[in-house]
Amino acid sequence: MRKFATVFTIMGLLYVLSAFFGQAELYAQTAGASSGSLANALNVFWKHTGFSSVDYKYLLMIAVGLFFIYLAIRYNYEPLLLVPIGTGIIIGNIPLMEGFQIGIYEEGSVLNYLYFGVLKGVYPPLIFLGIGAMTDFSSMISNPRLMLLGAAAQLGVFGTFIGAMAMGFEIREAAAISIIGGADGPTAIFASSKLAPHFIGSIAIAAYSYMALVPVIQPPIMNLLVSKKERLIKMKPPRAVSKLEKILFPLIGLILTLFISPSALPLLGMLFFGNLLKESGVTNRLAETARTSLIDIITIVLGLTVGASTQAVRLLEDPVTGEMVNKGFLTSGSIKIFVLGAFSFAVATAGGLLFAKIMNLFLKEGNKVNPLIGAAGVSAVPASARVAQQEGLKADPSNHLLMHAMAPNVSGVIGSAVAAGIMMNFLL
Amino acid sequence: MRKFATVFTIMGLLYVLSAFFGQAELYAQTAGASSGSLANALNVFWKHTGFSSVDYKYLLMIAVGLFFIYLAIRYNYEPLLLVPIGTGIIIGNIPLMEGFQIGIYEEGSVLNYLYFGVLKGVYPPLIFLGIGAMTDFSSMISNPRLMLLGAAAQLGVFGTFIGAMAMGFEIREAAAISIIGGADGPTAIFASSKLAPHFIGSIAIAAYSYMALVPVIQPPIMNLLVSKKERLIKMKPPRAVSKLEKILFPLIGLILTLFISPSALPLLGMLFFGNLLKESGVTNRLAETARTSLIDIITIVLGLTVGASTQAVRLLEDPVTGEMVNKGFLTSGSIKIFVLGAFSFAVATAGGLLFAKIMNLFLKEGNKVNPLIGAAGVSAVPASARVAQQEGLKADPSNHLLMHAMAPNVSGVIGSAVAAGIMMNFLL
Amino acid sequence: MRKFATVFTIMGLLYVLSAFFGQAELYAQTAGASSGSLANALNVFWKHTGFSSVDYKYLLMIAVGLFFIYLAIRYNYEPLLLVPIGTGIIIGNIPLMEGFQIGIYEEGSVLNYLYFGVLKGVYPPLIFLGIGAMTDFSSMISNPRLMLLGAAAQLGVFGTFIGAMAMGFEIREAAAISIIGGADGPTAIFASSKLAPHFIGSIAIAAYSYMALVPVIQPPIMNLLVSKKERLIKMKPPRAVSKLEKILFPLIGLILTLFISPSALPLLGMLFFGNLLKESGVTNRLAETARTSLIDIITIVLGLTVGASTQAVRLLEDPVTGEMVNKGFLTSGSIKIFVLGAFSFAVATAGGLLFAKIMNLFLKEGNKVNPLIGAAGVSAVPASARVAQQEGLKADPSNHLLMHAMAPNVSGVIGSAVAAGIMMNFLL
Amino acid sequence: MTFLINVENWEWSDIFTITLVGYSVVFLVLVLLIYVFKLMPVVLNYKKRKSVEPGGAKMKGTEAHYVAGEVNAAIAMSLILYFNEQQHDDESNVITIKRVARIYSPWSSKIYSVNNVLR
Amino acid sequence: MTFLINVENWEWSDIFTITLVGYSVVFLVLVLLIYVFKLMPVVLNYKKRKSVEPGGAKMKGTEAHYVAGEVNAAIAMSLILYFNEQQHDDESNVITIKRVARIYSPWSSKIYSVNNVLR
Amino acid sequence: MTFLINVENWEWSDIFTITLVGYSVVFLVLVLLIYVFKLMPVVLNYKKRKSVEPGGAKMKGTEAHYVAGEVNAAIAMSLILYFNEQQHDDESNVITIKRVARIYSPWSSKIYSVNNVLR
Ligand code: NA
Ligand code: NA
Ligand code: NA
Repeated sequence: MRKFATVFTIMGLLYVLSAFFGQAELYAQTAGASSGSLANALNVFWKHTGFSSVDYKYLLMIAVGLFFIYLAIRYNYEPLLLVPIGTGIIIGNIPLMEGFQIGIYEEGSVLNYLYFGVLKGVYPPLIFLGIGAMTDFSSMISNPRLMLLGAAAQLGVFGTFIGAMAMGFEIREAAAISIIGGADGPTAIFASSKLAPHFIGSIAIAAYSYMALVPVIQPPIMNLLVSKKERLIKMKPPRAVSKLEKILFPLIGLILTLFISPSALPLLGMLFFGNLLKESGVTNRLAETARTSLIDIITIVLGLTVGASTQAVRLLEDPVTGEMVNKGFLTSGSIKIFVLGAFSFAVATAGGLLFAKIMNLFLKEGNKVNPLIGAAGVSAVPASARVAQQEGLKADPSNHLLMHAMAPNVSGVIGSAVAAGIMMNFLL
Repeated sequence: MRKFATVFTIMGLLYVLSAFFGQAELYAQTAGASSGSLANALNVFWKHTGFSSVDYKYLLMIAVGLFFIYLAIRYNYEPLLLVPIGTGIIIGNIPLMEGFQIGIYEEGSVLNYLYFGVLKGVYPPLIFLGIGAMTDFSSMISNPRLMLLGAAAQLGVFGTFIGAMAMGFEIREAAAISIIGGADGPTAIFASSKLAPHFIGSIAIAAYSYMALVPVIQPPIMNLLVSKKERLIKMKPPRAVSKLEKILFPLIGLILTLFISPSALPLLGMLFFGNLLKESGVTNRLAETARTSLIDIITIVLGLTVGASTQAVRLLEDPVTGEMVNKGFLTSGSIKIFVLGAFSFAVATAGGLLFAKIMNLFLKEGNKVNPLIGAAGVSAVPASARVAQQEGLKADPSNHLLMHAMAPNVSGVIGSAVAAGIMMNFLL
Repeated sequence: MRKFATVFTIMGLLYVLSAFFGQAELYAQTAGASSGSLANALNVFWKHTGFSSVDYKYLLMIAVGLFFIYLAIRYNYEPLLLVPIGTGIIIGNIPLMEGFQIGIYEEGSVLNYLYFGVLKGVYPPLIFLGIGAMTDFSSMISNPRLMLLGAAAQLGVFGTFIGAMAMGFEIREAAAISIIGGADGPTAIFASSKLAPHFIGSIAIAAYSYMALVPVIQPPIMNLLVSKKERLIKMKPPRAVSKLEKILFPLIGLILTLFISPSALPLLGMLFFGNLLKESGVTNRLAETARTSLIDIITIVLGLTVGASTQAVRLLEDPVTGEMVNKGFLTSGSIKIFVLGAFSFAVATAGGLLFAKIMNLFLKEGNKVNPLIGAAGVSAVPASARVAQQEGLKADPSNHLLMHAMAPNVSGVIGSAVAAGIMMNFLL
Repeated sequence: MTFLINVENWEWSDIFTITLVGYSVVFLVLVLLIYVFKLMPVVLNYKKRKSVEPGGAKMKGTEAHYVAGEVNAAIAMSLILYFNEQQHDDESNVITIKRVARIYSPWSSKIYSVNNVLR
Repeated sequence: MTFLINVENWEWSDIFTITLVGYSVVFLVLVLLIYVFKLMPVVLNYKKRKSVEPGGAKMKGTEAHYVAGEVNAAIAMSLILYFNEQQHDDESNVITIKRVARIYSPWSSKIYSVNNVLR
Repeated sequence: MTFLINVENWEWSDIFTITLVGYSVVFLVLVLLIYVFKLMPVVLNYKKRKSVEPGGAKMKGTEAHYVAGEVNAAIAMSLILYFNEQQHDDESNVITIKRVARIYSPWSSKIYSVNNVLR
């Protein structure tokens, strides 16, 4: 058997090598059109393989994709996103010959058709529909003042906006990048599809990377800003919420938020619509489909194409100079975006924590807020709420903050969508 | 806490008020471009809010949307449609600034992409696929003569056509409006997408409103036309139907109806295809998906966008005069459509009832038809069949008409699709 | 009752007959525009019916569609495909008047929108995603050398390519037709959508027909080529495969195959992506949706539209001569494709069987391969693997080959996708 | 293509014609279906009887059918009662689509750990 | 439409303005929501109390609520424990996605009451 | 891009070349996969053995594997019997919409009979 396989492999390698040394091409040129068709064929084959145009940058990106998948499987970090995105990164970085309708940026290719929904911002609202249909807003309704923490954490967005401007980004790019600080994937993708489509890949990947790393990023900031004594604050258990309140919530939320920030309509309209389907009690089959098949299908396609859009090298003609410039993923822009992303998560966390401390200045004893739950205002649902819970348990093993942390956690989603809407209002 | 929130609210209100009094704008104009950026920003923000361009008409429509949702949740009237449509009405009537790709009529907006399937008539056939995959045509197969009642009730369609012409509609508009009398949402939406796209919203909402009100509309007409004695007629229980007959039904139905009325192909082709998937016994997984995920996804998107297409005010330039005319929902056209809709349901019901009475003239004693089931020919499945059952029970608590009523009920679906096909044949 | 129905039927027949004898038309012409509107209407109605333009060819195709459905239901031959395709054939061959946006080839029709995904090759990769999410590659991983059989069976592809050239097809058409020999529906549809879109229908139907007939085609070739003694060869049970190997398989497979044959990216990328979703263990809900709702929805739409694309007669203007030529299904091209299809399945089977015998020349006693499983290399999963099993049992009722046959069976899928990629490399 | 009437300058006679022809065609289609389904059991039974004949009196014909029909009627009644109840009930228990499925971990790890989707 | 700033020649004052206004609007929206949801139970309870009054002391008010809240907290805890466990478990048994689902009520109330989809 | 041959005026030598190269590439791809999967268990076992060594003789190596394989074969046999039965049965009871679901028969009859999707 081994002999056998060996023979074939050697044959194959010979082909490849002959092509590699360019002799085939040479031969084809000299020998004319009719003769030398084998060498010609091998040459064409070789040119089409990924090996012929491979570059260390592509291999680097493939390694990144594999690393994402490793993180997802080994540590269970956001697997529903990191697995599709990681696979997408690999697929998007197979070196291709252009003109054969395969690559994601080539019109008429399958990936390009699937990417359409990302580019036009159609997928994120559908994801929000599903999220609305699976989210229970009870904890927010029962203790509305905690929503302020979700607003405060948007400091991450606006701080990053200033930071991105300082780092030299164009103003719309800066706005798109700033939404990473909202720690909501669909919102970030939607905003960048409108404000800076060429950065969708980088922004999405930064957002999801840091969302996966929330358990690593937040605890040190908590240690820095929240005293031992504050950590021990126990909060009253939230009151139960009636069915009617749950039904009214999406309706009131919809009308109120959209009147103030209509640009958030695609995101918040769908979020509240999904929640109404869930809470109305008469449309369960629609809610069920929205939070299973529909969100899954969109997640698969969105994750894969967002990943595939991170082509390492993408030579485009500069409209001014006429030179070919690399507008791919591995450029200084992406690196800056990753730096800003880390910054934005830190600022958002600090914003939530500090605001909780400020709130406590105004609140009576026994009614105070445990500052730890402020960190949950960044959203990254539910990872940051869990971090708050775990840090709370470290200080007092009987102090369960999860229920309380869900309120800022969920309101952070609304806050980021509103922030993204404002950015679009000002800059589109 | 209260103090705290108050401070913030007052700040917000101050912003809003300052913008409201137009001083911001004034200031921005006088102070030049570089200074006054805060006033300028507030002004831009204000202009984007729904408050700046709100009109009592939008509020009225939002109230209508809320009322639909109330009906659905409180009285369980067609909740799978009224909840999405109602939410859509609200979303479609948030007053928007144009040019930001948010509204349903703006190219490139998410709602516009989702609305595409309505405008091109793609969603209704997919709904029919799902309906076919969940409908049992047994009662119709076992007692085929009852299909005549489903044909007779199409009097509602043709009567409304004449009525709409008399009320001054353009001829294609009249044809689209007439299909309301078919009491089938997808058929009405499909026909109006082809014949009068600007009326899709009004027609769909009229159709679904009256379908929800069938239990209110039909009983008085029954009282008027069906005597006590006729109500007591008992019908023979239908015979059992073999599996083979159930398989042959969609195939024969498909070929026969489409040869006579090919324009009904998208609707009836899909209906019978779905039914074949269900009855073949070898494609259950496809039938299962068609009647769950697929129909649910389409229902969500269709309901939402049809609702959102009812923008109260929509100023379009008149091609002739060049003036800006309101082509939105709140125009005399919509009101006339609602009047015609009520008329069409009444005529359809009467058509079914009277035809049943005529049939009885030709039928032998013991074989007669209870005229009440004629009303089920309007379709509005299964609401009108249930009305027949309930009215039958009032006269004789042991006379269950439901099984019998399902035959005209289901054949009414086929009848309306054929009627819509004929209209398109003549007028497209 | 009978009397009653009779009256109506006679009325209807009278209409039809009057139209049929052309008198209506005549009358309409002579009587002017305002009078004679009834005759005119009947004439228009008649012209729209399928009866007016029916041709024996359409009826023949409808019979073919019914026959497919019969095979699926009666013999359970590939019902998930033959039922939708059969129904599609019927729907596509209802004779239509053009210009009313009904037919699959008319822009703006519902069928045309659904067909878009076939024409652009979007559906086949999504099908492969689902297949990846339901396929267990264990048997291939545990005995990798059996993959060679899946490669050998691609002789069917390349043999058919030569055959199709000999029969006078244009070179790209020949390449598209050759992929029938891969015995994988989605691959064949994808390749023909790129290489010869006008043959999608014929190629798809040939591929699925012969895949359904694999239990009929393969045994005689096995009898011819495999001796009784060879059939008795028992193979060692395959070793168990670890979870890690299963996770690594799609990743390594993805990178390796796509580097060598990037044109297979849409198909193999999706196949391995689906398999990774399945095997990663952390994305089960995505894998579940991919192998249920998603693949079902695509299967329904793909099957229906591929079937409907087989319009018997389709008159198109010849670009050169300006004559109207029939480019429909019932042309000599389709017949040749069916002949080549049968040939390709036979060659592929022979290729697999003979290669297994050649392998045995190199293998030690006790390690030999039962040549029967070579036939499974054609893929047509899992039909051909079952044929190998059944033939094996005939010779020795204790010799279960199914597990072993799955390895070439599954690797045949990869082999065909690579072959299709090469064809596209050379000829696009 | 073949426009029947002038869309701008129609006359009432055209309208009535469309109505008449349209309504008749609807009847035509359904009457044809009626005939087919009246004939079908006859044809099928004929074939069946032919193949069953040697075996004996397997089919009891219409009576047996009516029995099955009674069962149907009973089912229908229970259904109607079920629906009535459902409709008048204030807190309708329409809920049961429960996929026993904990909907675990959606998008962006939005598990919303505290969501009790299945109330 | 109404561009606030020159996208090419922006000034830092513009950036800070956007930041200030934007952050304030986010607060504005959520503060309004807070007021609404602070008021809502008051309004609802008022209506309820009015309709319940003749019947007697049916509601025990806030205390009863807190009990339910404790239950919530317990659920939350068990959830967190569950998730933690899940995360550290190597072979997670996440599988259970079964639908038990009666398929009731389709489109336009097309319940087709008599359809016995689940035979 | 790089057209190998003139699509209009091709020669048979081109056709044979495409065939030869194409078929070889298919083999090349699968042969490479074979080498990888021949090597993989060696590499993985090596790593495992290194980490297990201090713990003792945990792995019994190939023999243990073959046992698992026998189980597979048994499953395969029962499956084949099951499918045979199903196919020859006249009124196949395939009906039961149970998605409890063996995910049977996907696309192009890809039952992948041995796939144990529901682990
Ligand atoms: Na957020
Ligand atoms: Na109807
Ligand atoms: Na194959």
